[in-house]
Formats: sequence, structure tokens, C-alpha cells
Amino acid sequence: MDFKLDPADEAFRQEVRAFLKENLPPDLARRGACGFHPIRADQRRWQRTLFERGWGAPNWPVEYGGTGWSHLRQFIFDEECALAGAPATDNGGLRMFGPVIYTYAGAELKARLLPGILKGELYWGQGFSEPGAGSDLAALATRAVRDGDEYVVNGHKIWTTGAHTCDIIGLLVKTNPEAKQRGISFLCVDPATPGITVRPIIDIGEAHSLNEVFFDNVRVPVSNLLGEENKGWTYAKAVLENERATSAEVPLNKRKLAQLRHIAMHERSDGCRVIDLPGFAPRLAQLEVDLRALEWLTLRALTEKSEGAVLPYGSLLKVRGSELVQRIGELTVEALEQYGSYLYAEPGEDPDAKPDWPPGPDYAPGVVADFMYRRAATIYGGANEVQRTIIARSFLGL
Amino acid sequence: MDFKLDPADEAFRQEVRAFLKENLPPDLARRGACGFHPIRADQRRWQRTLFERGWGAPNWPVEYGGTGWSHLRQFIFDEECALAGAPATDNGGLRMFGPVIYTYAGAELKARLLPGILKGELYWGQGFSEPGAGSDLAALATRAVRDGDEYVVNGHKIWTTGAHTCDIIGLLVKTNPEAKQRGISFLCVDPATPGITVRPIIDIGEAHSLNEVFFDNVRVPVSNLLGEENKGWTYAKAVLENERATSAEVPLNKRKLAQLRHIAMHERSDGCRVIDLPGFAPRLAQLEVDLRALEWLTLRALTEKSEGAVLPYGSLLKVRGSELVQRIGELTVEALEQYGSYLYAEPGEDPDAKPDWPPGPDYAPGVVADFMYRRAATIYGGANEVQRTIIARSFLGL
Amino acid sequence: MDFRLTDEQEMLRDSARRFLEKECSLEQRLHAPVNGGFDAARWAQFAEMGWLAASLPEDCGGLGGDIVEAALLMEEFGRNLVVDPFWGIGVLAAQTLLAADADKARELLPLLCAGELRPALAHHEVQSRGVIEHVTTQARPAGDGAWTLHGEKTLVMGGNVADRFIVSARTSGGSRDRQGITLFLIDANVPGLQRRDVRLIDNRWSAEVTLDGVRVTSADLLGAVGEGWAALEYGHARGLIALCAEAVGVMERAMWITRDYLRTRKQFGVTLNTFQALQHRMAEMLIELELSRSMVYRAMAYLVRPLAARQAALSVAKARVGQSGRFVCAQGIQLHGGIGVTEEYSIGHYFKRMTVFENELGSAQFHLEQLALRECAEPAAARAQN
Amino acid sequence: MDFRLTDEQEMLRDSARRFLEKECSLEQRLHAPVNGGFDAARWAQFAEMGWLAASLPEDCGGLGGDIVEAALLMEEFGRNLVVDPFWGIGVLAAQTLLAADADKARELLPLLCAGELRPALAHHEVQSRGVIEHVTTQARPAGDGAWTLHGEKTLVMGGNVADRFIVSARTSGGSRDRQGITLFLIDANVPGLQRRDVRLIDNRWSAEVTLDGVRVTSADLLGAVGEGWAALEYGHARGLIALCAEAVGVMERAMWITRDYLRTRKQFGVTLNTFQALQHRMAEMLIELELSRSMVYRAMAYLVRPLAARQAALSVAKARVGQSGRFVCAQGIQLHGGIGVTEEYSIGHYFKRMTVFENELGSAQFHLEQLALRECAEPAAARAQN
Repeated sequence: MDFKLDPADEAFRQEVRAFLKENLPPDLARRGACGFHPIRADQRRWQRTLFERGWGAPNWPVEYGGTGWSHLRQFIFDEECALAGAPATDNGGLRMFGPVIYTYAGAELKARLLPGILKGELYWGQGFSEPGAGSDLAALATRAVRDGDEYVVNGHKIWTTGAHTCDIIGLLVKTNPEAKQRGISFLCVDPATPGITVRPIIDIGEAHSLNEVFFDNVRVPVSNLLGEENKGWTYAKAVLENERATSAEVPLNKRKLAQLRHIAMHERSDGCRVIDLPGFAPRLAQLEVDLRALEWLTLRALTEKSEGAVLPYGSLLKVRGSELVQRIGELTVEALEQYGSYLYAEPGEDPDAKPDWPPGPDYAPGVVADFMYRRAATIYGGANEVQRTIIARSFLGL
Repeated sequence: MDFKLDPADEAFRQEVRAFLKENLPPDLARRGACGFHPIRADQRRWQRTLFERGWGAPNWPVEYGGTGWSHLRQFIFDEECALAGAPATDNGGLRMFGPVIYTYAGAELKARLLPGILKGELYWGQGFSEPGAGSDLAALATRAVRDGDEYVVNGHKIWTTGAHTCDIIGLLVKTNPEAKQRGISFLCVDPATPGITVRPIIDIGEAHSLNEVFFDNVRVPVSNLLGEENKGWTYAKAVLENERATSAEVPLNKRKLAQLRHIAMHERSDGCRVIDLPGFAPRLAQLEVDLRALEWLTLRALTEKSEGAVLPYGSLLKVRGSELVQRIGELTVEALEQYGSYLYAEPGEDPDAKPDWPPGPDYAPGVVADFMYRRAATIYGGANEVQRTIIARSFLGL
Repeated sequence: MDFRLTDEQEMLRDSARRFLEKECSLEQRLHAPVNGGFDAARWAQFAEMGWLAASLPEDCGGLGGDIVEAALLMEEFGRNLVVDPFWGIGVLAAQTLLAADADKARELLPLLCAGELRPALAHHEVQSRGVIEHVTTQARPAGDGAWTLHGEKTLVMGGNVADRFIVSARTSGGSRDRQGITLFLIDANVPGLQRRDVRLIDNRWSAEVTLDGVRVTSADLLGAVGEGWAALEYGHARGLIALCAEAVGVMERAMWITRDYLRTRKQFGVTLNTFQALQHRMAEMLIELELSRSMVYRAMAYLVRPLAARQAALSVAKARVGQSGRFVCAQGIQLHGGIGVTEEYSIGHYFKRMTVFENELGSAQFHLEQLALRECAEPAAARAQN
Repeated sequence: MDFRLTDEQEMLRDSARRFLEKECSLEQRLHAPVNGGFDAARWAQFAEMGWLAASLPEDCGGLGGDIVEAALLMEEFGRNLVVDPFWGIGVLAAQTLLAADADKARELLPLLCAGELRPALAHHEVQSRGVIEHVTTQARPAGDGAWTLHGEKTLVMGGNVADRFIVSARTSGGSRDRQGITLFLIDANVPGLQRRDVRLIDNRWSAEVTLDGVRVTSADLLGAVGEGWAALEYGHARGLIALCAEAVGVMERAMWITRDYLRTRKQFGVTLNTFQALQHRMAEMLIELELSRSMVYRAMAYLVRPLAARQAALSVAKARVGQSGRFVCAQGIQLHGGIGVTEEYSIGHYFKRMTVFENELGSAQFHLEQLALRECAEPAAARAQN
């Protein structure tokens, strides 16, 4: 065992920090640090900046334009970006779908899809869940029937994050209705294709990131099939595993905890800082303790991964990471008191628009909206109850 | 709705308090207030005192020698006794079995059993659980075969509290092995009957209250059958319901919380009272909050009972009452620090014996032993998991 | 002690339930938030049905009820997540006015009962955080027995539709002294008063009120100069209980909505109610609900006790109801899955209501800390007996 | 950063595991508690296998290992609930001695490694409660460079079988000053020293040591006069990590024992492992276990950091491991049902060990409060980056 941080990794951290200081525009950082869903324009702009630096895909191998960084360096990079307030990059393209594309897709599809992700020009939506297939994803009913060089798709997807702004949808469809998992295929679908209707789902933070997507005789070229027909379940599982691997969201939680500290040191009660109110700091300390535990469980997951992990790290991290983001949000809303009750509605996609917000300190907008949206953290990516069953069955043999 | 306490009830409280002040010997109170299992000799002495005052059975109707008190008065009485440190009276005889006897037994059995309970001369043991029948009580296997005027009993009971000091055992047996619930009968068994062997079970507090009881061709007169043959399940359910009705143990929890306060005000850290250490008092306050919630849920259960309760109060109270006693114990052990780690072994049944204990303040002995024993609180009387299932099915219709 | 409702109380509850389910369901008032959570015709109906009068004494135009009636109504409002400013105007402001000035109460409360007067309590300030005596708004002497008011009030519930404000201001003392707080009743459109309406995330409305040299005279006084605290405490005590009663309604309905969903929603080929982990979660929800209900009863019973015991009981209730409410409503969302976080489905709104609840009249943590202070200060013997 | 064990470390762990499972199972040492938790022959074996030397430097007779080796051994001890005083003597006293006085360490630690010297650390006092610098035991000047020691020490782990005591005493300063603490090494049967042996509920033994005019001279000094704090901190840091590592072993074994029980125990006609609520509880136990293990790694990594960062990491670890350990072992009992609370079955002993853990080197709450003080004192920017 060796717990020393490699000096080269520490130098790398400084390099990232310097880069951020120089290249992250303050307006992006300001919007990135608040709790609203990131603005697509900001994400594009920032992804382009990273791409130009050669850091477009920290988690991809060099041959596909990635950095080839170790897991630890990726972790350092993500952490520095989060703490600096950089906009979240496209988790869908970079982490969930990209690796599945370069692992399973044919050469043509790779060439067509990967560069756009790198440059921030191809954003992904995830067309997996359906009204009748949530935690039980394999129960999906959206049909794709082959008709010459095309599939004809009919069905109804739900919880499609960013379907209203994305450039491509990773769609799970039934190509063999007789089979369950083995009848599922994976199509890459242009959301502008005729027959597709996107209906916004407003979340309880009064923000719009989720959608329903209806497919009415949508024709998708067979060349947009990922890998082989009826093998989509394999790819989907890989996508979900990729989602869970980062699901502790340690960088995000660090940013949120830093924000909570900031708020607790600036909000006051009769002149006394909220952080100095009796009982507040120990609760903050408990969150710090739990974040550190999660951070080092993540580091173990990253370094043990190459060794062939036995522990179901993804599930462990998903459960506690999602709980932590909710608990941090809860204390932040409490620290804000009345400003934690005010409705600061999402400002929308135009970065220059001035929203008509209620009064309050700069750090108030977005906090409660995010707190509300994060109720979904223990649900999305496989509800925590499902993760516990996975842990109990797969590892504990119950 | 009327929340005013009747002045007559308040006067009653003062009467009880005065009685306790005058009649509760200090040595009994001292031993009663510590965490060790009550000494049988103390219990007998105290029960006799109560009996002579006419308060031998606060929860029984007058016709059987009870007080006929309202539920509220019983509650006040129990609370005052607990806070004064009176030894626990025989819960088995007075609360669990007595009411079942006077409700279901024939005249002869009533006359034979009830007076002894009142006078503190007939202590009850509960012969229900078996190694293969815990939460699933109806799976019990102890057999009773009728042979003339006697039943011949063979089997093996476990978790029999006080079997080593009790005067009678309420025993569930299978009289019809073909049936499940409908093949169960209820026998009142003298533990001195030949063929009965009692094996102590030492609990993790290194104390002895639990036992295993083995029955080897034990002959029990048919006249000791409670009610009808094969209807024992009805009586057993009534016993368990009686057990759960008081299972929040609010008086006990009040005494324990008062003890915790006492300890927290006397233990010190560099001269500072433990109660004044940052973070301690809010945790104490949380216990107070939860105790008050439980207290008033109990009051509702008591007053709504006569109205035909719909809520499964017994299960609600059992779950939170057992959790609370464990949480109070946890904080008390923490408040004691090193004295919470010391083994102060149970002093035994002789009230005058001086145990060879490690050093420490007067209030230390018994605390950690009780904390250990109370791990069983969430298990005995139907594990909390079973209670949650009962709540979900019976009331919520899940 | 008797937890049964009287016939009158049962009638009140039943009629409220019928009316609200018919007229004020969540679906029906989707546009209410945009209109400031207020509908003049609806308010007139509230008055007509006697709801505004239910918990006020007869010499003030009321029906002679008390906190029980207010709590009954609030519980029904909670079930349906009613956004109309009943609590701010009909409980908090009305009860404060009642306690502040008997003459003015007899004069003004009949108008309130009739729906013709809508006062709001402009008392809370940015740095109050649950402390009733926190008042920094200044009443500066302006000669001739007049004062000018300077300060900022926040979370003035129902302030967006108020025609009067009961303003607390300091005529003497420091920012957290009980002495020196004076109450004034001022017109909503008096010169020097500025209002900004704020929608809360639970779709109720409040206002921020800025007082910049508002001139008041002794005619505007409620009660005696410097003696406003007792009336504020009186109003807050009743307001807190009413709020907790509302929360019980919120929790109860959230629980049943969730129960019904589990019985119909299928995953893995079976309905969700067959999963033991979810059954047990719901059992916990019921326990929390019923403990909270008990706390409301207890707080009502302790209203007649001396100040220290009353305040402790109120803190116990607010802390417990806040904790339970958050748990119950968060689990309501969790057990629904994705649909639970959508604005168009009901369950998430129950959680939003409980989130705002925590930010009103002191959080659970604030009240725990109040109790903790008592634990350190009071002799144990005294506590064990109350 | 590399979480893999070296070959040597793996060998150490495997041999310890084999030996302990064979020789030190819970069943085998039922009588150990009565004998003071000590068996001279067993202790000689510990020495022979190099365990006492594993984490000491070579110039002190050690094998050149470090905290990792101590943690590996302690984790194995935890699995088997070993009661022998390895921690008190082989970690806490040995590491304190190592840091306190290089010359004496080179002289005495080889004897300790060989099993021929058993020093215990007599430092903790009744009112310490986790604060290392709490020392009220007095070293009063007695002329000729001598002192007399007066005071009481508690929870002297392994003190019942110690032949030497490392005593902390105050030569100057107040009861919680870091400066002014002096360490002395004294013989266990020196005049003026009284010992009372105490069995703890987890069946390990400690002693209360009363010093009533024990005469010491400069020859008994460990390190410089008044400079003992740094060595205590050094020893406590390693002791805390070793304790946390032991707790991970305790938790892990408790979890698997429970898993095995659920797979065989039947209720309602099926084995308990088929109940979803119990499956999910066990999933939570695994999560807590692995979070705790991560905390031990982190604490080891932070040992080389500056004092403030190191202490914070130690507090983080002790708090988290204490919380997790209590949960895991309490649930271990709960999932067993009745048999779990019996002294003759193993699972309850795991809970008892974790209960004592909470009372050693500061409770979870104590360490949370230490972290809370930092939160209030340090600028946020500095924290976010470490």
C-alpha cells in the first residue's frame, strides 16, 4: 500500500487550476456555480475550449481523441473544474454514450459520432425509460420494425434529459417483441427526424431539463444501429454502468458543500454568522465526513477497477452519493431561511437575459430549485432501492 | 376536543406521589432506578405494599381486585412509580396474563390464579417462543397429548423471562399437530413439575433474566387448561396485544431520560459538565422531543381505545418505544465515557450482597448492562420488522 | 382529557373537507399561483362559511371557537395544499390583533370575519430565524406623539393581498429585547411603504415590505408602547400550532396518495405494494404522521400552561413535525419514482410545502436548540415532572 | 496512490488470519476474560511471529514496517475479537515511546518486540474525553532534579499485565495546555503506585492507576521536560488508525456472520435472506463497512500531512468508523433476532467491541465537534482544496 500522491499528479492539479484561471470566463463560472441546469450555450463554449486544449474527453483513450489520463487524474480534473464553477460538460456524450460507441460501434458510426462529442457539437439524450419501464427497464415497449434500409419506430419515452436541446438520442427499442432483454436494439436517432414530438416535463424546481418523447412512425436509417440488432441490452447496461461509475458525483458534492460553507458564513442571525449558530457547524462537519468517505471510496473504485473489481462500487457510490447531494441541499436551503423558500425560477437558455427574481443575496437563486430537482437523484440511474437489491444479491449472495 | 387535565386526575397524581414518598423504601428505589433486572424479592415486597393499599392491579376491573382506574390514571400511576424508582411490578402477571385469565378462564382457574398475582405471590413466565418459532410463533412444535386428566407435554421453549424465579408458566402447546393456529392450546404450568429443566441464557449485558425451558414428559392437569382446547391462539394473541399496548414503555423511558440528564449534569470534561459540551444538549433535546411524541401517542391510544381503535397503536408504539430506549441508552453510555465501558456485573438476587465492582460513580452500574440487554427491545414482543409488516398490511392495506 | 371532536367541530371539519375537495383541489387551482394565490370570490366564501370567524371570540364577531377550530381547518387546507392566505391573515394576523388590543380587536376583527378586512403581520425580518423578539425596524419619535418607521420586513404571509399591516417596530431596547417592541396598524398604501410580492416555492405568496419613513401616530398603536411582545408571542403560538396542524394534513394526504400509487403501479410484473422494503417505508411514514398528530394535540394542551412550559411544547411540536414532515413527503416522492419530481403530479407539491414549513417560525434545528438551552439551564427535577 | 498490499504485507495478513482463526477464535478463548485477557505463551507467539515488531523501525528491533502493518494486524484482531493487549502495548505504548525518546526507544523497543517488555500508556484521565492534552496528574519538584507524581489514570489498556508505565504528568501549565506535559517511564511496582484492574464489557482489560507520591528522577524521563505532547499525539494518531482498522475487521466479520445466518435461519417457512427489508439492511451494512475502510486508508494517507490536516483526517475517520460500526453491529444483532443478544453466541460481542470503541480516544460526537470548530475557524477557501 502506498498512499502518497505522486508529485506529478500534484503538478497536474496545478496545471489544471492555472488553465481554469486563465480560460474559464467569469460569467460561465458564475452560472456554473449556481444550482440551475447548465445552459447549453455555456456547455458548448466550454467544451470547445477544453477540446482546443486537448482535454475534450478526459476519460477516453488517446486513439479516439481522449486524454488517456489515469482515473486519478480524471478525478483531479473533474474536481478542479467543479470547484472553479466550470459548466458541467455533456455527461451523456462523454461518459455514458461515448465509451459505448467506441467500444461497440462500427468504424463508420464512430467516425460520424465521436468528433462531435469532443467538440461540443453533438449532445446526447438518453431514450431509455418508458412510462411502463422505469426501474424495470427491460419491460420497454417502443417498437422498431425493419423496413428496407430503415427502422420504423413507434413508441413513447420519458425522462429524456435534454431532449429539447440535444443533437442525438440514444434510443432503446424492441426489435423482437417475443424476447425480453434479447429483443432490444440500440439506435442513434436524430431528434429532428419527422414523427418525433418532444413534450417538456417541468420538474418540481420549476425547471425544464426532462422531457417525454413520442415516436410516430419515425424512420431511422439502419446505419444508425449501434453494434448488432437485438444486442442493445448489452450496450444499455454498459451505458448505465458508466452512469453509475460517476454517480457519487464527488466533484459536484464538493462544489455544493463549498457553496453551503460560503452561504453559512454570509447568512446571519442578528449579526451572528449562521455557521456560528449552535448546532450548525457539527451538521456541516457531518456532511464533510460523509463526503470524505465517499471521496475515498471513489478513489478505491477508480484504482481497483483495473484490477477487476469485486465490490459493486457503482451501486455503493450511487446510493450514498445521491443521498449526500440531497442532504447538502437540505442544509443549504435551511441556511438560506426565507431565501430558501423564494421561487427563483430558472433563467432559461439565454445567458444575457435578466430574470425577474425576488430579492436576495447572489448565492440564493438556484439553490432551492436544485434541491427540488435532486429529489430525483435517489431515483434516476436505477432507484436506490434497486441498487440495494443489486448489492444484496450480487455481492452478498442473499 | 378538550385537552385540560381533570383537576381530580392531578389530585390523584399528588396522592400517588405522597404514597410513594411514604411507602417506597430507599433501598428498593435505589436498586429500582439502576439498569439491572429487578430483584424478585424487591418486586414481591413492593407488590405486597401496593396490594395492601388496594393498588395491586391498576389495570384490572374492581371485581377481580383491580382499581378500576381510567387508562389515564393508570398512566399517571405508572409514571410516578417509574420516576420514583419503584421496582417494576410483574408485567407478565398483571398486564399480559392476568387480563387473559379473567377474560377467558373458568371460575376455578380465576379463583386459583388471580389472587396470587395481586399479592405478588404468583409470578408469571411466558412459554411461547421456541427455537424454531420466533417471529413465526404459530410454527411452535411443543406437543401436549391428553392422557386421562392430564396432558403430557414434550418440547423446548426459549427466551422465557424469569423462568428461574417464576411461579407459573403460561405455556403454548400443540394439541392438534395437523392444524397450525387452530391446533394450539394454552396451559398454566407449575415450573416445579417433574420433567421441567430450566437452562439460563446469559444476555450480552452478562445478566440472567432469560432461559430455555425443556419439557420432558411433563404432566399437567387438564384443570390447568385455559379456556378451550385448540383455542390457545386466541388467548396468545390477547397476551401479545397486552404486551404491545404498553410497549412504548413511556414511564420507563422517562426514568431513563431523567437518569441520562442526571449523569450528563454530573459527569465532567475538564470541569465542564457533559451537558454543556457543545452538541450534547441538542441530542438530549431530540430524545426529549421523541419521548413527548411517544407519550402523547400513548395517551391517544389509551383514550381512543374505548372508542374502538382503528390505528394499530400497539405496533406503532412498539417500534418507536423500543428504538427510543436504545437511543437513550446509547447517549447515556456515551455520557459515562470510561464508566460506560466498565463491566459492572449484575449483583444477583440477594439485595444485601455487595458486588465487587470496578470504581465509578453511583449511577454507573447497570447502565451498560441495560444498554446491552435493550438490544432485544427491537426484537422481543414481535420484532420491529414484523410490526412494520403488520402496520403495512393491516392499516395501510399494502 | 378527550381527543374526540364535538359535533360542531366535526361539522366544521366535514364541511371544510367537502368544500375543499370539490373547489380547491390541486388540479383546479393550477393558475392560482399566478394570481397571487388569491381569489376574492373564494375569500368571500371562506368568510361566508364562517372559517375566518371560527377561532375568534364572539365579541369580536367570531363563532367562539379557539385553536382547535383553527387547527381543524388548517389540517384540511394541508390535505389540499390550499394556497389562499388563510393562515397569514386569518390566524397569524387575527390572533396577534386579538391579543394586542382588545378595543381595536372588537372594532376590526368583525370586519376580518366578514372578509372585508385583510390585515397581514409585517413582523419577520431577514435575520429573525425563529426569534420572535428580533426586531430591528425602528419607530423614531417624530414629535407630537408621532413616529416614523424605518426597516424591512420579509415573509409577510398574505402581504401581497393585505389592506393593512400590523408592523412591529422598536421604540426602545436592543434588537433582541422583549421589551420595547411596539405594534402599529397601518394602511397598506400609506406613503413610505414599499411592497415587493414574492411567490414561494410552495405557490403561496408573501411580501417584502420596506418602511422608509412611514409616519404613524398614537391612533395607529395596537396596545401599549413597548409592550408588543406578548401579543406577538400569543399570535405566534397559535400560528405555530395551526401550521403544524396544516403539516399533519399535508403528510396524511401525501401518505395516502403514495399508498394508492403503490397499489396500482407495476414494476417487474407486480404492483409495487408487494415489495417489503416499500411496505416498511410506508409503515414508517404512518408512524411519523401519527407522532406528529400527537404533537399538535400536546401543543394545544400546553397553550394554557405558563410561558416556559408553553414555549417548550411549541418547540417540541415544531421540531418533530418538521422532521416527520420532511421524511414523509420526501419518501412520498421516492416511492413514486420519476413521476414524483414532476410539477404536474401532486406528490412533489407536498414536499415543497414541507420545505417552506421548515423556513417558517423557526426550523426544527432552531427549536431543538431552544430546547437544548433549557436542558442546560433548568434543574432536572423540574423537567421530569412536567 | 496504490491500495494494493505488497507481497510482504499480504503474507503478514494471511499468516495472522490463519493463526488467529485457528488459535484465537471466540469459542476458544471463553476463559480468556477471567485471566485478564492475557496468555503469556500466546504473547510469546505474537513476538515470535514478528507482530510486535511489524510496525517498528529496524534500529528499534522492528521489521521496518509502519502504520499499514499495524492496521493489517489490527483488522485481523478485529475479525476474531482478540482480547490480548496488542493495541495498548504493541501500538499505543510502543509508538508513543518511539516518538518520545530515540535513545530509550532503541534501548527498550527491541525488548518489547521480543515480548520481554510490556509497557502500557498511563495517560488517559477521567475527564479527558478525547482531548490528548488533558493532563492533571502533577509532577512536583522534589529536589535534586527529582519529582513526585500525583494523580489518577484510567483506561490504561493492557495495564493489568504491564511491567512498565509511560506516565504523562504536568510539570507546568494548565490542565489543557500542550506545553508542560512530561513523560516518565516507571516500573509497574514502584512504591506509591496502586493499580486496580478493570474488565471492560468487550472482555478486554484495562487498569486504573493511582499515583500517590511516586518518586521519579531525570533518569526516568522520556524526552525533554514539558515536551511530551508531540509524542502523545504521534502515538495517539497511530493508535487511532489501528483502532479504526480493528473496527473494520469487527464490522466485516459481523456482516458475514449475519449474512450466513440469514441464509440458513427459517421463519414463516422460508430462509430470512428472502425478505427484501433484510436484504436492503445488509446492503446498507456493506456500504457502511466499505466507507469505513476507505476512511482508514485516508487517515493513513494523511499521517504525513501537517498537524491540522492530519488531525482533521483522524477526526473524520474516528467519527465515521464509530457511526458505521455501531450501525453495522447493532443491525447484526437485530437481523439475528433473540440469539443475537445472548452471551454465548458471537454476534453480540461484535456490538460490545464497537461500544467500547466509541469510548476510546474520543467518541464520534467529540470528533465531529472538533471538525465543527475548524469549520467555524478556517477560511472556506483553504478547506475546499485539501
